[in-house]
Amino acid sequence: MPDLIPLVSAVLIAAGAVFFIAGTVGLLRFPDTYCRLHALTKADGLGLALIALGIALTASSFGEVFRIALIWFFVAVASATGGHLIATYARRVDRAEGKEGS
Amino acid sequence: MTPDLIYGLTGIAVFAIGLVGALCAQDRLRRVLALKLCSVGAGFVLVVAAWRSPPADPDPVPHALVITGIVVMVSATAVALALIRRLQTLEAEDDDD
Amino acid sequence: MMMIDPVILTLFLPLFGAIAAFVLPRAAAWVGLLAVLATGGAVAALVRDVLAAGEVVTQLGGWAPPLGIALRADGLSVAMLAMTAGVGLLVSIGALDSLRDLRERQYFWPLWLLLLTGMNGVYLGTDIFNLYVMIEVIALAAVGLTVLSGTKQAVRAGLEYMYASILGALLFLMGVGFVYLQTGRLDFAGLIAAEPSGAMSAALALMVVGLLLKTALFPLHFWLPAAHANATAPASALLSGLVVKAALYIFLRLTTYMPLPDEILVTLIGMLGAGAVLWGGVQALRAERLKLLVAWSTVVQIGLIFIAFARAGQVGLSESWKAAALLILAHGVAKSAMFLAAGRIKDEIGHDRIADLDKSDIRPTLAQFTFALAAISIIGLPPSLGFIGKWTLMEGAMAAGYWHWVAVTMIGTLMSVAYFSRVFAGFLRFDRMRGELAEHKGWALADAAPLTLAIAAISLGLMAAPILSFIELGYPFGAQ
Amino acid sequence: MTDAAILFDLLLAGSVIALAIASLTVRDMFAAIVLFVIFGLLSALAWVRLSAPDVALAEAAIGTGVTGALLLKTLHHLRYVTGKLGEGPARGLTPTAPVPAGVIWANAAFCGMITLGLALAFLGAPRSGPGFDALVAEAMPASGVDHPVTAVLLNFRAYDTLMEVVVLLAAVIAVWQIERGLSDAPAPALGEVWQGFARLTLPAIVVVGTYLLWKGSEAPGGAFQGGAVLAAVGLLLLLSRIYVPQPAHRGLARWAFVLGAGAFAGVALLVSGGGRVAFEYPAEHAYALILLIEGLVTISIAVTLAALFHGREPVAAPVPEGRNDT
Repeated sequence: MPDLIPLVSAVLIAAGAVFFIAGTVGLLRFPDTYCRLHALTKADGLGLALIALGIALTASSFGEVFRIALIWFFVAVASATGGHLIATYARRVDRAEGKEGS
Repeated sequence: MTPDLIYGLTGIAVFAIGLVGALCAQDRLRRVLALKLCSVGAGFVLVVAAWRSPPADPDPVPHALVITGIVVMVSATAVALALIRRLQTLEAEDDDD
Repeated sequence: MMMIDPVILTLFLPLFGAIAAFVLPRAAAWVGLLAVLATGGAVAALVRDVLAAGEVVTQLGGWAPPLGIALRADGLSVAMLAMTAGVGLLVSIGALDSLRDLRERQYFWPLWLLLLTGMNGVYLGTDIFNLYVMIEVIALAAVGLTVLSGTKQAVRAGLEYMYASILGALLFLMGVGFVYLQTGRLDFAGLIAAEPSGAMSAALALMVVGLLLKTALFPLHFWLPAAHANATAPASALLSGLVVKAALYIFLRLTTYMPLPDEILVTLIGMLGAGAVLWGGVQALRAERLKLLVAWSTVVQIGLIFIAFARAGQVGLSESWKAAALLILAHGVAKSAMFLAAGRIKDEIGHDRIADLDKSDIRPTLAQFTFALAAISIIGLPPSLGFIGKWTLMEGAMAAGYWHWVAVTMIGTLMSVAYFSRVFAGFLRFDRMRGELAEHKGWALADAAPLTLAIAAISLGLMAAPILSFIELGYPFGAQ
Repeated sequence: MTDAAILFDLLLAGSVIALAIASLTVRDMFAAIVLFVIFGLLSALAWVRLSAPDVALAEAAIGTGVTGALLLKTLHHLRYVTGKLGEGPARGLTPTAPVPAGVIWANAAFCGMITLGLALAFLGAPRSGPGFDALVAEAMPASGVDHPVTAVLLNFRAYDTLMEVVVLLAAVIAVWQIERGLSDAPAPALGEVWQGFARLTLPAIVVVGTYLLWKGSEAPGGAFQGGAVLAAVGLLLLLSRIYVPQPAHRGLARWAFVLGAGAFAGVALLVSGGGRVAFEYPAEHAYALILLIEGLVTISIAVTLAALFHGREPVAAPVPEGRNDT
């Protein structure tokens, strides 16, 4: 059992990294702001959650787990808010420039 | 190859990039950015100078100096930006007249 | 009341004054004047101590350098402190009267007192990182003072000044980094003890270029004329008379503690000084506004100070710093008088276009007289302090056989006679104004301050010998 | 393991340099600021690698966070006064004359030579050379705190730190003076999601800031990092319009600005006497005094940084320029 924990943790972190890479590719390759935002927030939210979980498994105390959870929570809230703000702004600019808002 | 070598040269490079920007940039905001890059470059050099190969602890004095430098730089940046805002407003008012 | 070290008071009184002047905006002027007076008292006590002991060293926090920071007062630093306090006090008195706008009054005092804190800190400092922080205090307060009038020209000049200040300070900071890299310490004693090496040369180069940018030596002077010419009169007097001297003083200290590695560099600095004298002279001849002319004359005078520094080459440095110090003191007193007088002239006749100085129906005679007196010291006519400074410069250059420095100084002097004559011609020609002369607004406190300063600039020349022996007290550069 | 770490260092160093270049060359000013923020965060990461967590915290919070906010606010204001508020990319907001490519290359060559000289000097200097290590280790027991960086900042080199607080004070006075009477750009409409976010995170930020301050005596953190985090509270309050500065609050704000410098200098003076010099805290009270100073300085820093972000002095609405006061 103790041998399993590092392995699981490594797999989780690797999976998280894959999501980050996917998000980054999406950010670079998708055509407009909204799609990019979608790729970024979705992939990063999940990627960070997986990495946080992976690290939490190796944590030595409950306090550390709690702090990792807090970090994940606040990053999630912040990225959701940031995504919302960027989307609102992008739509306003699009409308100002006469394009169809999506 | 040790971290201090890598980051020391990085710091000098960043300082030089900032220097080019400060001398060549025309946009007022970008000149502030360039100066800020210079200060980060100087910070790199001090932090690198404080570094000792682990497990030895780094020298704390340069760390304190860089923190001071960061606070001083944000003060200077704030004043420069206030001047930019004021100047731009004055110029815009003149254009309206 | 226990006795507090006057070194500490010299630093803390203006700081507390600035705080009080900022939180009590209505009483700012009186609080400020009181703080400047009290600082003058502390400096006087320091003069007494230095006369008695030669040097006064205070280790802050009881931590000895290199870990802690020590403050050191010797003849040179106390002379600078005394010049700053004296000029500052008179400019303050003048400012009581000439700053009528409430906004200007309210912000002038805290900024000026912070500037005083910073300058006193520079003159007492013995730690190069601390000097970096101090020049930033000076820079921010000085930029605030530059843009006090809030006009577009002033703000634009202030922004250029800010860029130059930040860049100069950052170059200096990078130099500090290299000093630490090589020696592992930051105090002056560490600089003196350091062996020459690549890192130390790089450090010296960075710090010197940073300081030259801050003190506006040609060709790094580009920010100075506009900044000094567009500030309000008391601010111009402080900026031109005092602020550029702080960086000059650090330059003087550093280059004596860390000798320039090559004779060629000393000559190069002298050449830059010569460039400043010639280029600044040409620009002053072309200037259309009085305050701009005075600002260009500051560029010239800074060049002259660097010529004094380089007058006898590397071997002569142990004596040359005295000539530079004399010129620094002389210029500080005379230039602040001149800027205040120029400000009064502008106030009274409503403009400062040199070509129209004689077309006004108001004759601000006292301010014109003050301007002329100050010009005597700046040009360097006997018996002014400026004359003694130039004389010491040329004497040393002749003794060392460097006739080219004598020639440049002579040319600079002739040019200064020429450009100040443009102003005097405007003062003296009455025939262009046919009508009745109007009464000028009468005497004011703002006239008395520059007049006192101008008289001081001339009469201090008579006291040149005691001043010279005073600045050598405590062996500022260890030469016994 | 070492090789992997070195590889990471090289990658990080490369990205830092690339971001520095990109933030100066990208045409859209908004993008430049964003790139600069990423640059700052990666630099902070590099400093963590160099075992300088205090510096990394300060750079992330102040050098990058607050500076980034200041830059973005200025960009917003410039767009407002030039009438380009609703437009997309922000280019050429300030008047520019084209720089001849020759000048740029000459400058770049000049700076390249400087870099080469500096790099050679750096390579020639002793690395891991002499330092304050031994002196600090020797003096630590008498400093009153357990964290060396805090001991240096608040005790051994407290004079520098006092002057640093004075620099902040000078900055806020200068900014108030410069921007007095300047009209404000309309605040961007941030929407309800933002409001909820602000309400949710405010208490957390207060806790984190206080924690950083408190922890500073024994671990990385301290007055400047804590103050910067608390300043974020001010930024949130200002941005979400929960707090709008009023002319009547100016007196209080002035006191808050000077609190840090005044208290610091006051304590430094008060402990002197009886054979002690300024800044020489009596050993038995050193911890308490340092904590007191740090606490007050933190408040000052937080308020000052928030005020630097807000900019102009709040004066009674439309007054004739520069005439009216209080």
